[in-house]
Amino acid sequence: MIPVLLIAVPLVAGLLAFLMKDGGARGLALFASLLTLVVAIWSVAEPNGSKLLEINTDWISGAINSRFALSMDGLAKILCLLTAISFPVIFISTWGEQYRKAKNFFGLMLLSQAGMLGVFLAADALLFYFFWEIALVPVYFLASQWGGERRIQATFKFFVYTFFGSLMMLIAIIYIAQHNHDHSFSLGAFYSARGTIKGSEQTWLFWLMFLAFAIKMPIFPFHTWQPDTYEQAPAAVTMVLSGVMVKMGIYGLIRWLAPVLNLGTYIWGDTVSALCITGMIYASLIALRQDDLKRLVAYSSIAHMGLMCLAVFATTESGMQGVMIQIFNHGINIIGLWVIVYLIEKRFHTRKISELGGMAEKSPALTAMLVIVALANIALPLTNGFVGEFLMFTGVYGSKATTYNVVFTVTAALTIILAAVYMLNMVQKVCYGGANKLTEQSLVLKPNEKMVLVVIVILILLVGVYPDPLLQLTRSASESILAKMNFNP
Amino acid sequence: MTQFLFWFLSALALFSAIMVVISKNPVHSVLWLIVVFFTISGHYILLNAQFLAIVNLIVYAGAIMVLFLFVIMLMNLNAETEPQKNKWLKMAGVIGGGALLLVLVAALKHADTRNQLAQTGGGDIGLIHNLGIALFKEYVIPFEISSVLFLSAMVGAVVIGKKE
Amino acid sequence: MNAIIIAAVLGVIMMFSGLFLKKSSSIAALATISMLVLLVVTVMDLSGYHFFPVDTHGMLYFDVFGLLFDCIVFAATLILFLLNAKDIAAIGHNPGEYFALIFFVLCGVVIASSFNTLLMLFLGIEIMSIPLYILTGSNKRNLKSNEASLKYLLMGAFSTGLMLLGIAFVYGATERGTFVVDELAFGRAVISPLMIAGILLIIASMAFKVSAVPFHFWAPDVYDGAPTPVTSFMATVVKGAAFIAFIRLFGDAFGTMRPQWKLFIALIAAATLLIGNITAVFQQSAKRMLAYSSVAHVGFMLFALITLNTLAKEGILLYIAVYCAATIGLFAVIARMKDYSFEGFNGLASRYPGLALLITIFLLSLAGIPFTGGFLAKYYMIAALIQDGHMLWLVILSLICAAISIYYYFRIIQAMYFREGSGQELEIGRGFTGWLSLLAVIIVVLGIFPYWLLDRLYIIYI
Amino acid sequence: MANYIYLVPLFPLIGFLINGLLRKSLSKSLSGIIGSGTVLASFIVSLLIFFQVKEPDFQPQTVFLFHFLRVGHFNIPFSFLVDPLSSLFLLIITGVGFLIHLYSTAYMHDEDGPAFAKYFCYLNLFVFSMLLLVLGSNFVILFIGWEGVGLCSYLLIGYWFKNIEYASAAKKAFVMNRIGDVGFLIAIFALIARFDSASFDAVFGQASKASTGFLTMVTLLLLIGAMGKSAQIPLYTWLPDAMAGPTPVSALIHAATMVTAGIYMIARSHILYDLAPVSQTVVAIVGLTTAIFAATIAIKQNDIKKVLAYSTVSQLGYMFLGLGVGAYTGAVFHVMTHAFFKALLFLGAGSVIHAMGGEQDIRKMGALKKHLPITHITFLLACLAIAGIPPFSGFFSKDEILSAAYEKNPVYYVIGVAGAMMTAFYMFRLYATTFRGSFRGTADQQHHLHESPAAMTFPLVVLAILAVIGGFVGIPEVFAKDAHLLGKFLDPVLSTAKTSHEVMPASTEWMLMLVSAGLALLMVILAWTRFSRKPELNEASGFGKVLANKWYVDELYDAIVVKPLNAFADFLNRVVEKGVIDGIVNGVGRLVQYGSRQLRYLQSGLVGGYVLLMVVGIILLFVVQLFLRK
Amino acid sequence: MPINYYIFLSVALFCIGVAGVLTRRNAIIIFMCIELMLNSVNLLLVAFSKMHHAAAVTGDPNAGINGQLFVFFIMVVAAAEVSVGLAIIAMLYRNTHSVDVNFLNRLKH
Repeated sequence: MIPVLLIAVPLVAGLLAFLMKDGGARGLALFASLLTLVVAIWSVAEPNGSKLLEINTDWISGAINSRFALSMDGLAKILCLLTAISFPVIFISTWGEQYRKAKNFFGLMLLSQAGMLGVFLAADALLFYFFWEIALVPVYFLASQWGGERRIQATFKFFVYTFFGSLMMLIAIIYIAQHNHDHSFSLGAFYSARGTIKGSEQTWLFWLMFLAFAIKMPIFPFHTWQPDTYEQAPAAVTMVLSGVMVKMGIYGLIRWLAPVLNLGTYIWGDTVSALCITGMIYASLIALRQDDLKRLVAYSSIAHMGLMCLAVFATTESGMQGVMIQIFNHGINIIGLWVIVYLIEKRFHTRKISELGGMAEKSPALTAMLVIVALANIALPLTNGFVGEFLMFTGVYGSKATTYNVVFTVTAALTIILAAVYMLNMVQKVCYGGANKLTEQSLVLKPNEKMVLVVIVILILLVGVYPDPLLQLTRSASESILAKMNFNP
Repeated sequence: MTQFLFWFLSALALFSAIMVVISKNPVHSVLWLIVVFFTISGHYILLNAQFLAIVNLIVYAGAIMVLFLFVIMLMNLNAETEPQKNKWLKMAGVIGGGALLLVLVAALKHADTRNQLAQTGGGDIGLIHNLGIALFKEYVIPFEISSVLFLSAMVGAVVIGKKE
Repeated sequence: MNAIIIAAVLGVIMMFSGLFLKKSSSIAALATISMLVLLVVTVMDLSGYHFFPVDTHGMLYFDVFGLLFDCIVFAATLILFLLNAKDIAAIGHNPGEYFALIFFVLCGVVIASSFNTLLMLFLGIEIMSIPLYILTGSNKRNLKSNEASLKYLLMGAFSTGLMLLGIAFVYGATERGTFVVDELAFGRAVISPLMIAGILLIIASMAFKVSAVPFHFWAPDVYDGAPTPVTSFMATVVKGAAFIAFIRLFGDAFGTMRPQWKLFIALIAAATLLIGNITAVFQQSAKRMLAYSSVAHVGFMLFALITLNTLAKEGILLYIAVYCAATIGLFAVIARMKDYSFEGFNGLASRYPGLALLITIFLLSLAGIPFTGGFLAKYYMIAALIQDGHMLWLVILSLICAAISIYYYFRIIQAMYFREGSGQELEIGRGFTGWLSLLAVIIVVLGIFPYWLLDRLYIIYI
Repeated sequence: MANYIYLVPLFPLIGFLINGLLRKSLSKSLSGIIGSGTVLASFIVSLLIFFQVKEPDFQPQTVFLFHFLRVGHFNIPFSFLVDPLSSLFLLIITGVGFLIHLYSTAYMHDEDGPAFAKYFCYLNLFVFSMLLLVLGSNFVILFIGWEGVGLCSYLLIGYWFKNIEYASAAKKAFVMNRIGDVGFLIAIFALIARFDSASFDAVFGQASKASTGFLTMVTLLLLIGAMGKSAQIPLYTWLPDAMAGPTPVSALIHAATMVTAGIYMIARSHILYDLAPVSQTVVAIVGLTTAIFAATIAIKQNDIKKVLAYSTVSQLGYMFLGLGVGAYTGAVFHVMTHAFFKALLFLGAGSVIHAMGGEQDIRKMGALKKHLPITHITFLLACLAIAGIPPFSGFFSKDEILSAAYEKNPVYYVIGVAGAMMTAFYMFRLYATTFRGSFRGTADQQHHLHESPAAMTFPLVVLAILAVIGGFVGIPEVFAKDAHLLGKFLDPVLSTAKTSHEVMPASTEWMLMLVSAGLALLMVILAWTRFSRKPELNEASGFGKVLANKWYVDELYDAIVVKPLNAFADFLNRVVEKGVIDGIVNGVGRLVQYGSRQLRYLQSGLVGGYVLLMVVGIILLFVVQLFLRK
Repeated sequence: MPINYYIFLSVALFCIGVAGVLTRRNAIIIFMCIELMLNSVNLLLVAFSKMHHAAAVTGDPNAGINGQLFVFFIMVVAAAEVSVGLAIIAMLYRNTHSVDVNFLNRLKH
């Protein structure tokens, strides 16, 4: 019931938006996204296992045997909550933006929201794949239509790259569906597949599936689509992409790969972890040398996603819970960063760090927000980032799935330092020093912008100080997934 | 006698076929092709397929080849107007045909049919009586359906040939 | 049997329609109505109303699979007529004849989908081909059309020769000398080299008919040169029929020898996917790009032939249905465009937003994006191959090619939506858009509920 | 009372929120009152708690507030630990903190309203974080405070953000702290992995079960954290730069409280260090090296705050030495006395700078004693205290550390005394150059010289009193039995630390005291006489130049860490990312396009060519059948 | 006659036809070569038909007759094909005054 509502509200509103006038579509989009948020909050309030959180009806029978099955556990709830929070935040923060053919813009935005919610809710692999792609297509159109100079090439690369990845995943999905005991796509059947799929098969199946998630997250060295796309996409779309969409990758990993191909995950854990860590350090170092705010944030996101992926492979409770809460946190933080970058670009017409400077003098409120969000991004305690990263690192260190846990932790921890370096560098160069010609104009936050930033800051601090409700929300999901991942050689 | 005729007809068929291909003048090609059809009809007679032998002569050598000849004459094609093909492509063509022959022969060399015989002389399935009965009983459907083929060929020829 | 007879009769009617109807639009209308009649009788045939209880002496064999296929392609042709009947009639001075030829082709289509002996297969394919040679060349003043026609004719005849040699070999290799498909493999413990040689030659010739690499070279040129509605017809209905014939032949006749020929089909499929997709990338004209794309799709359809399992049988019908829908839709638009290079699409979305959306749906379907039928169609093919096992390399290759295909399909989308352009004037009426929308709806519905179509396979009316 | 412990950090938090959110509407005086008042309130509560803790029957108490990280098998609550050690630190933090807040209300008076409020907002946040640090009942809460104070340090160093140098100094401080923090974090991960808990009682209770190797690793990692926070070699270079912040900030954060967090943390986890002798030795050596190294640099500095900064580094080194040799009480004792006199010194310096209109170079000062009498007196007392002249507080605490060091290894003692001598020397060089001799500044500055207002002098006086008498809480055993009140007070926490006094003969101890005090006195006289008459005004040369340039350590770090890292990052950005990784991705695309362009030529348009290719295709099929399938 | 003789004869004729298609540029000659290929197949079919007739154990009087009927239909189709083909070639000749297939390469790449 609730899952259907969650998908239907943005879906229907999105389709309606195409038929409306531009102004009406904007209002409808905001209304629909707020309504979705209400439903999402309802779902969080509903206890796990409640009948309202499930739906399972016939879909494609016959030779395919796939069902329209949606269900919500803690993990799905937290992701739906993130998605549901993100969209109103995005709409409100970019409220003043004038889009050409705005109704199409909002329609597509809502469709992508429906797709992403579908990804997080699907309890059937084929359905999951459907939503996986359907979330991608509107984003492609959004980025290509309303993006920057090189939008067509950049977003096309993004589309083909991720599409390629998902096709590889499709192979794995079909293979697993055909080789589990009741030849079905249901999540349960997938979870039982380990009994019938041999280790040698799991080793290659793992990569087919992982490729899709690795490209989406993205994990080094599959990340090169990301900076370009973020740079070229319009602000609202970048927020969707980095705030929610990349979480699809990590979600897929947690839900559909690690517990399903537990042996493959175990065998390749070290390799993937090494990739993750390489990527974290690599992206952090590159972020150090970026002059474009968007690219800097993009690379920082790569580093953070690497850590999340690493923590999944640690196969520990704290790591898993850390990932789950960090999914939420990272989404909030990065949207906050994008909102600020968007405001800066809108006001000063540049994203070049070297052209900015001294913003703190005339725009103290924005600076304060930027500092808080940046600090959350580098996981300062009592911000939400710390909770996630601390748990994840604890998990990695305590991992029994690898013998290199200490090495992994220590090398990965280097990024804690590097993150501080590039983030504070950015803050310093953008905010501090004397004001220059550009930043002499003050950037007064409009009420809508202020509201969004305040909400983000409150979320950052709230989760940072009292994360327990979220941790308890995802606890049972984390335990059940870990129980399935567990593999004793 | 049969042996001799077989080898003679075969040799003649092959020779004429080669001549069809290498003749510069299209009219000569047509004539050589008619020779091939005659040799093949000869083979049919050896195999006691009299009906086909006759039909082959009437339809192919008679009707079809005359049509060809007609068109060639109509267009006034001769050795001079014959377009010359690039030597290399010609070579490639010959090699291609030869290679195809080679692989086909290689594939069929060890065919388990090599000890079987094609009955020459005897057997009367090739007689018009038997063929006719079969054609209008079991094969009546394809027979009727081939009328559609002719209809469309007719319509087509009209459509294409009609002056606008 | 309904369809064969009615199609032939309707062909004859259309042939003479020119005598009574002077206006080409009324001929087009008559053709459309006739097509509807043909579709209805075929659906009735499928539903158990056989009007002509003819004893075929085992020459033809009607089953649900073949009849359902007939219904699909007839429906496709009907929509093609609804969209493009005017354009067909406008090709030249003989509108009635053009429609007559199309009905004759449809007669061949039914035969090709219901043959039970190699003789009927041969006849069916020839009945499909010969009118097409003419239709391809029907734009007589256009040298491209002429050229396409001659190329098609010469190569088609050549491939007929190959097929006949193959059939002769197979005939020689059978135990008792038979052309009946069920009996070809009968009686021999060891598969004779003659049989294999025959199968290889038949593969080559059938691959030619469905335009699989390396026997596909005619297709881009012919599709490009032929009048657009004819291309549309050829690339969908005729190709589908050839495919069904291919599947019936290799499923029923040579099914027991599958290990012998599976590898060859797989190699051909791989080559088709690679060459088709890669060559399409560099095309500059949408029509020619679609020609290569239709080659590329054959690569996927061939998976059904490799595997021949339930998934494959269901899937190939779905594939043909959605492929027909999308391709007919696109060609219908191209038929109305003066400039069908990619630049011709620039800025189309701002001028015709609805049309652009429909084109996008067609392209997404061809590219295989979920929620369009194209995805499920490809899905069935891949699933069939995975179920068959041992051909994972082909699966991966095919999906890499699917990713490549995004490149050229999306060029049109990019041109329509993201590139600036005045957008050319198109003659597009309400009805045209309406029927296109119907196609889009079909594509989407089949992409979500394929069983609305495929369930027909399992409902047998006596 | 201990149950109300949450009030202690709560007050500054409220102050922070009020000042932060309402900074535009609050008047300056109101901000000042809120800022200082909240800390005063905390101090009062701390005092009450202290008196409760002082009762002999008091048991350390853990106050649970709420669940923080509750994950599977481990549970890190947000809870506070009330015991002698934390209550002592509470007093230092809130007490000294309050004085410095008070001082700031006058010192920062030139700032405009919002900036003034911002200052107090940061300062309150700092006090809050520092309180979390010392109150936390587990390593995670400690770490929260740990990074929190780092953040406040960052914000306050960069308080005058318009100067990009200051902002850089702030960033440097944060990053170097982060390096240490990573060590600390990894230690916490290791502890959690080993003990499934990060709480002090659980970890220390099970510590003896762990292997020495493990404990050595953990303690060394903790040491890295402490080195960052407490500015020890090699992570000390941020502290001198941190003097960019307002002077009261330097007093509070970079002298009295934050930088001693490392000492607190090691003292807190002394049970682990006791079980890891190797780490103890490392701690001692790090401390000793830092003490002597920083002292050498301090000798040649001319910026009044830089001298104090290096002095702080050096004194922190002593505290580490104390920790390393097992004199935990001594180290904590020195933390306390150091808080008094170093805060005093900084505030005095602030007063001087205030009077000089922002001038910090001592070469441009001189003869300030008559213009700033209170400042002068209090400064002198502080100098005496830090120099270790009996009976000022510094003498007692330093002596306790040095005698413990002697007991451990006489070499430590010798070097320690050498450092102490240098301390006396450079402090009186500073004192003499600043307050004695003749005034060397501009006439304009001379005209403006004035004693600071009461809000500034009051804290000076209070701190001066504390600096003088603070040492009496820890009178060595040789003077009087059971006079070491501090030692007794801290005994429940630091009890396993062996106290040296029981084993060392009284005569030896007397001798040690005499030697160190005597040599210090000698240096005081030397420096006093030398620099009041003829201050060092020229640029240093020769070895002095090396010292004046801080041994070129910053340059060294720049050359071996910063520059290579940037170059490497550039290489990755320009070559690897654009060329290799993205190059491959784009290359695949280009390869397809190239393939497309080439494959097109197969489509020659010639029927003959097509048929030939078909024939070749058939031949290939047969070839596969004939040759490859067998 | 051994059936192999017929097989090889037919294959040889067929390949000569193929070679003709490959080497000639005159559309009419190419078409004739294709007819040659068809005739070789016809010969083979008749030979096989007689082979099966001879091999029929039961003495079925009509054994192998289907081969010959097939040949009949091939002739039918060939005739239709030729009529259409020649019409197309004639049309082309009308438009271009050439029957050179290489002249026709507007459609390529």
